[in-house]
Amino acid sequence: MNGVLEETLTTIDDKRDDHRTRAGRWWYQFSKNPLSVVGLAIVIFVVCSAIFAPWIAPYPEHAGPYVNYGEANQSPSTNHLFGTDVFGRDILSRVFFAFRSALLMGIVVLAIVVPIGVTLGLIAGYFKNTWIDTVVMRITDIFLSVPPLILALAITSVLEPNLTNAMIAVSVMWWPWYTRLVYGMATSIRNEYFVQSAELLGASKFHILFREILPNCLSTILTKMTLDMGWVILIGASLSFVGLGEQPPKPSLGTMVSDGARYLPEYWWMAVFPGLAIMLIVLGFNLLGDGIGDLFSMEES
Amino acid sequence: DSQKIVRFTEAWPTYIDPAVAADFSSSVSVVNLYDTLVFPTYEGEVVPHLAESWEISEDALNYIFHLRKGVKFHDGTELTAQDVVFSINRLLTIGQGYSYIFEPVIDKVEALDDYTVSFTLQEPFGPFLYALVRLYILNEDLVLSRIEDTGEYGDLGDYGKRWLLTHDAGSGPYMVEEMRVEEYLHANQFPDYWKEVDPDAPLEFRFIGTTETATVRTLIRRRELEISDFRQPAEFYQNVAKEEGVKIAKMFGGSTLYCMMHTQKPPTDDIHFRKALAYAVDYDAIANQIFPGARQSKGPVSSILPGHKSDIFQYKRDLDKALGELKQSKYYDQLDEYPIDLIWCAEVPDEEKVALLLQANAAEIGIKVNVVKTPWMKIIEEVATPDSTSHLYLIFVSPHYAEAGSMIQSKYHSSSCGTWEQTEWLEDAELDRMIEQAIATVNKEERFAQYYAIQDYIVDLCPSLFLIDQPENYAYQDYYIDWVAAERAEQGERVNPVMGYNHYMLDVKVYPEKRDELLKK
Amino acid sequence: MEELLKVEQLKKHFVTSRGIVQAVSEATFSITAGETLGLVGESGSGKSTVAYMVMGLYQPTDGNIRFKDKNIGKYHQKRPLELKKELQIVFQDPGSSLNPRRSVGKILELPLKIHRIDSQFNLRKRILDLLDMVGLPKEYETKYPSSLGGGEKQMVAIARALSTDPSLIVLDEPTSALDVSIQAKIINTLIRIQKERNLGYLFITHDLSLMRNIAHRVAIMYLGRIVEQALTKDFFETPLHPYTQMLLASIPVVSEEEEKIKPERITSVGEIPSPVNIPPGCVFHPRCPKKMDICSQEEPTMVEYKPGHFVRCYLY
Amino acid sequence: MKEVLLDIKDLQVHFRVYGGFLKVLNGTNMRVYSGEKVGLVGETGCGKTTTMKAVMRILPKPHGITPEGKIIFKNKNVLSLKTQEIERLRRNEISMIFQDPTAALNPVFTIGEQLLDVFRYSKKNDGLKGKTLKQMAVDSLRAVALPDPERILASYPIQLSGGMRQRVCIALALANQKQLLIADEPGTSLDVTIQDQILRLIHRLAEERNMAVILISHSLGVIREWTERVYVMYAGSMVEEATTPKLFSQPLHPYTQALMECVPRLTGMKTNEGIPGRIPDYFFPPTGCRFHPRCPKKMAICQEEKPPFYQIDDNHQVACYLYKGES
Amino acid sequence: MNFSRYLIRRLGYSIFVLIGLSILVFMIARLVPGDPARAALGPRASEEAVEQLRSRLHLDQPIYVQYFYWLKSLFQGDLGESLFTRRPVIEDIKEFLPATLELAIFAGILMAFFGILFGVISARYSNTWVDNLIRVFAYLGIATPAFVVAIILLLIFGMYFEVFPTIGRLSAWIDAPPKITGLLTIDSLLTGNFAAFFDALKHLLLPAISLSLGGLFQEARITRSSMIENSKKDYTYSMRAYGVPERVVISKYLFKPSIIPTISILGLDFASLMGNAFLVELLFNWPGLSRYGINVMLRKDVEAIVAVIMVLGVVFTVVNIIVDIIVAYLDPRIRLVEKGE
Ligand SMILES: Nc1ncnc2c1ncn2[C@@H]1O[C@H](COP(=O)(O)OP(=O)(O)OP(=O)(O)O)[C@@H](O)[C@H]1O
Ligand SMILES: Nc1ncnc2c1ncn2[C@@H]1O[C@H](COP(=O)(O)OP(=O)(O)OP(=O)(O)O)[C@@H](O)[C@H]1O
Ligand SMILES: [Mg+2]
Ligand SMILES: [Mg+2]
Repeated sequence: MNGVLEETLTTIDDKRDDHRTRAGRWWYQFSKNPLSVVGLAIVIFVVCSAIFAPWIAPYPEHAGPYVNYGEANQSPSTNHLFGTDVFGRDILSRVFFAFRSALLMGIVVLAIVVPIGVTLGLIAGYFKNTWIDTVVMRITDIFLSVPPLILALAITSVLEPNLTNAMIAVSVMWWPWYTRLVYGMATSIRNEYFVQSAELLGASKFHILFREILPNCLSTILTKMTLDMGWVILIGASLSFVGLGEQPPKPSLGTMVSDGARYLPEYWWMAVFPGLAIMLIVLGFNLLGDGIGDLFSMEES
Repeated sequence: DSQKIVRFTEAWPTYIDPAVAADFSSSVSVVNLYDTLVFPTYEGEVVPHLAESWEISEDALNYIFHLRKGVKFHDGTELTAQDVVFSINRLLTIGQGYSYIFEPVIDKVEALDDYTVSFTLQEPFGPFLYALVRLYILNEDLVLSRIEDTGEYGDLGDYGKRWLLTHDAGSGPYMVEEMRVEEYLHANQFPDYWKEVDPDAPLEFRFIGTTETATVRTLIRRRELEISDFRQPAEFYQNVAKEEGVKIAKMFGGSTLYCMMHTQKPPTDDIHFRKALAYAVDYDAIANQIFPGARQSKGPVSSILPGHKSDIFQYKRDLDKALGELKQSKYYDQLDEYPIDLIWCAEVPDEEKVALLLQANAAEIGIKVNVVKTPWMKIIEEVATPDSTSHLYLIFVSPHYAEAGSMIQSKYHSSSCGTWEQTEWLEDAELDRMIEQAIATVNKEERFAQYYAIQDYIVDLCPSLFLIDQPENYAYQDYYIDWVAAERAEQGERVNPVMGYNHYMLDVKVYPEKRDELLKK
Repeated sequence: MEELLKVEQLKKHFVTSRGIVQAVSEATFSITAGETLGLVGESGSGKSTVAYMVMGLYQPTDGNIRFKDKNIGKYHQKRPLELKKELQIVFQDPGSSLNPRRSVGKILELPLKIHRIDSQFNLRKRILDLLDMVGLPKEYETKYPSSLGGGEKQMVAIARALSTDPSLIVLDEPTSALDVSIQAKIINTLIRIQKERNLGYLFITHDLSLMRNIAHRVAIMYLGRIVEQALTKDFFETPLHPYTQMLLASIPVVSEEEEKIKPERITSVGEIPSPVNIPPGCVFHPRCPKKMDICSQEEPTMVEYKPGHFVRCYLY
Repeated sequence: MKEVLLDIKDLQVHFRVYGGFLKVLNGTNMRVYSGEKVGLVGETGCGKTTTMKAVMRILPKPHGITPEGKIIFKNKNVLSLKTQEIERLRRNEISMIFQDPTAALNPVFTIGEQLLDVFRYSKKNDGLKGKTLKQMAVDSLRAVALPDPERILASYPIQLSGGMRQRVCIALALANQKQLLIADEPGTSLDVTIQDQILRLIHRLAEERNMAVILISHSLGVIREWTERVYVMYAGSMVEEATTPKLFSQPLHPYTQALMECVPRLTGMKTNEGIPGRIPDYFFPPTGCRFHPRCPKKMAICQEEKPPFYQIDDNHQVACYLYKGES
Repeated sequence: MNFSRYLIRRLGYSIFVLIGLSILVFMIARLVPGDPARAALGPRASEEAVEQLRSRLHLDQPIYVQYFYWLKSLFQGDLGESLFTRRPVIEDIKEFLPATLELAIFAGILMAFFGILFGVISARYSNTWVDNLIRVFAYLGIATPAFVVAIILLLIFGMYFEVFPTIGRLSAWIDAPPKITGLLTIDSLLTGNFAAFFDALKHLLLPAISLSLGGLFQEARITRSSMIENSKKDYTYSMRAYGVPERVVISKYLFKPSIIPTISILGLDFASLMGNAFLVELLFNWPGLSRYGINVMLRKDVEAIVAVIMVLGVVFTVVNIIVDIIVAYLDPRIRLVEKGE
């Protein structure tokens, strides 16, 4: 895979001939759509607040096993912008820290899922109408035959409920989407003449899969990855909503929502703010992903 | 449809088969559907019920009960001694639910005639009459007619278990109208009940299977719920009490919160380590801030139970002492190598608060505690073997019958190891002997004296942190229902110490007009 | 002259869910070094299928393909690397023959690397030479296909085909997607390179006027069969097969002289039938203005009307 | 004097794209007399289809705009007609055969549904109903020499061959008695023999109905064989106009000449180097004469100002400064 | 005819997928650490009893043999017994499935109907304020997890305004209609019990909206973009060019091809809807299969988990078949062209 990376980098590098203008044009086109810029801003905000949580959270110690019943159940105020929970912990601080596990979930899952899914999709697509295609794609179909959330719930529940297992379960459910996506592209790209000429020149399978076909899928994959960051985080939040994700006292957005939901309607802030935080992340990645997707499709046309 | 309905919430699963029922929500249902030979009073005594009178033999091994005549089951047939025999046999055969109370003591049960039944015990069992409140009488003919052939009880098939999951075969004041698993149990008053019933008593009750706070909250606000469950967080009660006509009843029903410590697993196998923890805990914070209205437990037995030793030693928060104990522990130098897990039950959110507090308290003396949230079913599973059992468990325990012996036995006798009632794995032969002896003592005073000794012994052993006696907090519609248990609690009187009996529906009165009044506002 | 490629009784049937597609039923021809064989036919007549079999993208159902006297009628993956070096192809669609994610330099480098044509140090020089050969300036090395026009792309594809120094190039309608103004340049380049390197071309097209300008010999395909084959000159002077005549008559031309070459107006009727349901007898008879009874009964065989001029028709 | 049917005057069409406009049509002029067959020839992407879409007022909204110019059809400016008027115009006066017959047929409706709708709305005022309409549809398919019309009516486009689709498109376009038919490269995507049939068919139908035809093609041969008068288009404007024989015997514009040179001849043995370069980028089109970057005979003035049409004789005009003096 | 061949192939394929799913689920069930026989009998059971049960459950056999026994009992409708309800799982499913189906179907209808409606409006008035408004809502709607929507709806309409019930399927004081289909709305209509019908509808509304919102806006977006894309296609211009009125062009020639992509992703959206039902049923105390599913999952009630997933797999497969049939019906390109051409 190293080769692919190198290839991609050099691809970018080769395009340096008009690097400045190109980057400028990208930004120009990207910023044409204000929603994409909003998305980018949200994502940057979320990522930064996750990275710098210990410094920007007003009460970093509240993200851990901290209790202070004297301060419990405070409504939003200048001291506690999002109020406090039943333990007297500052919800804003906990949200910042919860971004960490949310992003971690997204990154780890995609890091597992994308290489596997993409490779399988490439192989199945390239060997279309052979037994390899049949085996890979039928397995993919089986995984896709049940809503991913449900199987992920089932898998996490039979394992120990914790963040690692949640990531494993979501990964198990997620790779088929990449396989199917890449499969679709690979089956059409492999019929392109440039792939056939590479074959006729005697290029290796590896070269054809990863250097001829894959680079043409990258923009779509990248777009999907951006969107999926949001979706994986959402699935992770759903798992922790029923208690199958990150375990307390570590903050996680889903758990905060489900715990907070007990105290509706009086202590609405306990559920509503973490809920909005999930929405914010998903929204951010969605907007950004759409922006990137538009950008790529515009580049291609 | 009558408006004379009482609705209350509780956690599912609920088993209304008396041979299976044992937990709170099941007990609450069963007490209303079935009758027992004797009936527990609010004062902790038992009075005649189906049995009008009884005789006890000299050696305390034989009990003869004379049954009331003319008692009808819900299908109209008469309740006879044979049904009593059937019920105890079925309970013992199935071996679930409350059978553990009777299993070690009953030798044989016979119907002497239609209205006389004789119980022969294997050995003297002091609290036998108190235990009998857990023997619910089923309609033998009805059950036998509902048996499904495929089951594990040979000729008896499934012994009617499947049918009894959603139906009753009792003679109690209420009969099942509809039971929807995981949703609700709806029961109507039995019109031919043998006892006189107050006209204001509810004509129906509906047990709603949820403890979802938001739902319960809404239902109360809309007057669609008369009595809440007691599993809600403190915040719920504070808020709901602001509703007009809603009151909170605090009932000390014998429920006690323990932090059980595994006495066979390092480092909690070390008594000094355990005592260090016992001195580190901030009991006041738990009793005042997390469970407002609770009180720190006095020893291993709930202070409401007859037989409780009221002047027993109490651990108090004292960090110096805690450190002192810790220094005596053999693990003092290697605390880092022994992180301990503290399990709390996912279904009881307030336990998390306790868990976090204990974690913080332990940290103050340098003990690292991992807090783990675990669903109830999983707790039951993992405490089955000493190896899979974790160090600490936060668990509420209630007595099965109204006497200190119930709690001592079910909590600390080695036979309860492997169940959720004892995750301490305290397999102490001396203690077992003391408990067996006390239980077998028929004379009440003598028995209680032995109970006191046992309580001291346990406190000294410090197998558990005796955290709080928890009041069961119920939000209820004070404006339009009269609820005996709640009123007694308000007056500071005892409530029924036998689990479930505070929900005896005949002790509730409903005034639908008043409800309408509230709704109009 | 040295015979490069010899194709005998080539046949290719595809099994599909619609039935058996008889894409190519009979193709026999040969190409010598430095010669261009033009393969002409309507869409769906099986021209590309023949080309793909030559290249090894399809395995022939039946028949022989010999290259420099070696049987090569097998799938390309089983062909030795040296053979791949000898045989190259330029595809119809310039848009898809170059990988949009690879620069022209990289594209041209690939064959050089695979076939170890030159040492690492000379690679770049080779690439520039290739660009020069097809008349592209050397800056193109760093460009990406998206910034090239259709003609330029096709030039790069030709350069790539030339890079391994092959002896035979299959050209599958290399200009049909391009404008005439661009086509002219490509054709010229191809002719020039052929002369320089004594290359053999299998040139596929449906444009007879173009054929006239590039091919030494012409073969006409109809529904999977070669129905007429001749030297270009003979072919245009005396088109024999009724189909050939119909084809010639249909060509729109731009000058009076050309008009004169066209056979007296044979109006075209009907469409080429589906290769799944091949008509019995002569496959052209449903459209043939000169059909006889026998035509619908038995398929005619190829006859040599005069030396080097073959035709598959009962008229001769 | 023939009656002027369509007069396109200085038409400009721009497409809004990210970051600006594609200035595709650059002052196009064209005139069509009734009953006449006019050819429009030019390379791919030079704006032929765009011009005709502007005439039909079916430029993509909101991207395609016509900032300048007039399209006069029978003394009315098409560009300023109201929706109903333009619909009436499309129903009764002008029709168009689309370039790609596959793309022009809705893939999810049967041929019958589409054909019947066209009849239904164009004949609405005549109060015709079901049966008659069906009969008309059948007849219209017969008119374009399609065998077994009943079956075709019930078919979906994918069930037909390319040639059949092209004929269906013609039937659709000629559903009503029209005065002007715009045929956008009919049959180009098909084989020569089929193309020949299609062109013959259009020719015949036009003769029968006395329709004016604008035949668009990038093949000079097609234009020569089927039209009377020709416009040569390059990069958004007309560069030369003449009667067909005249243009082919004496092409004047350097572009036309070069184009003519490039066409391979059946007579063979004449090859040339083609026209260097390619069609300009409409985002930054060249100033002045848009052909100048490719022109072998360009002069200084060519870069500065767009050349006007110079009338060489009665039926020949050319937009090139080379002929400035000759008009 | 071609269509029936398409159908047969589609069904055969579904059966294959379901068998594959059963293997997958079986493997997940075997992931559970520990001995199922021991777990079923509890710690106090004797070793012989455990051994006996083990051989009764074929646990002493190789895994593939176990699988076939399991599959066999699955076909006989024996899904094992739930540790949680202590009933045969099949009974539980019969009891809980209709509630989930009713909710999912209702939400699915909301999703498809309003999704397409909003999409069409948005495309029709593209780049106006209506369109922008819908698009902003779409982004928010898609990004908000169903359980957050549910909480917000609960808070506003259930608790603050108290206009909708927040628990269960029917109010306690309303007599449930007799069980015919198990779907309360339909049963009450069939029996003419309108009070029950409206009450059931009221109960359905909030959970159904929470479930449908994400998919709804997804559908709206797809409809919008495919309408805009199709409006650039020659075939819409051609119909205009032949004088078909704008209204007809849009409502017929543009609409039909444009909703094909919308409908084909309905299956996917329905999947995420079913997934979200697991959380939303919990919040609304909806006595459905999904809430049951969560409960058995939290309790590691393996037999029940497996059964729930299989049942949902079947439901989902059926939905996909229906979607595919509708799409094939609408789109002759799928119906008439054989695969692999
Ligand atoms: N892989 C394949 N599977 C099935 N049928 C095929 C395949 N390849 C080609 N065919 C069929 O074989 C016939 C001949 O195809 P081929 O591509 O060789 O024609 P062609 O003469 O090159 O046409 P064109 O001028 O359109 O390129 C066609 O009917 C085509 O549908
Ligand atoms: N909707 C559109 N948006 C942007 N650009 C367009 C649009 N339609 C056409 N163009 C551009 O306008 C130019 C002229 O296109 P047009 O289709 O009129 O050419 P043409 O002469 O018909 O070519 P062809 O021979 O390929 O049909 C092209 O460069 C094309 O990219
Ligand atoms: Mg071809
Ligand atoms: Mg065009």
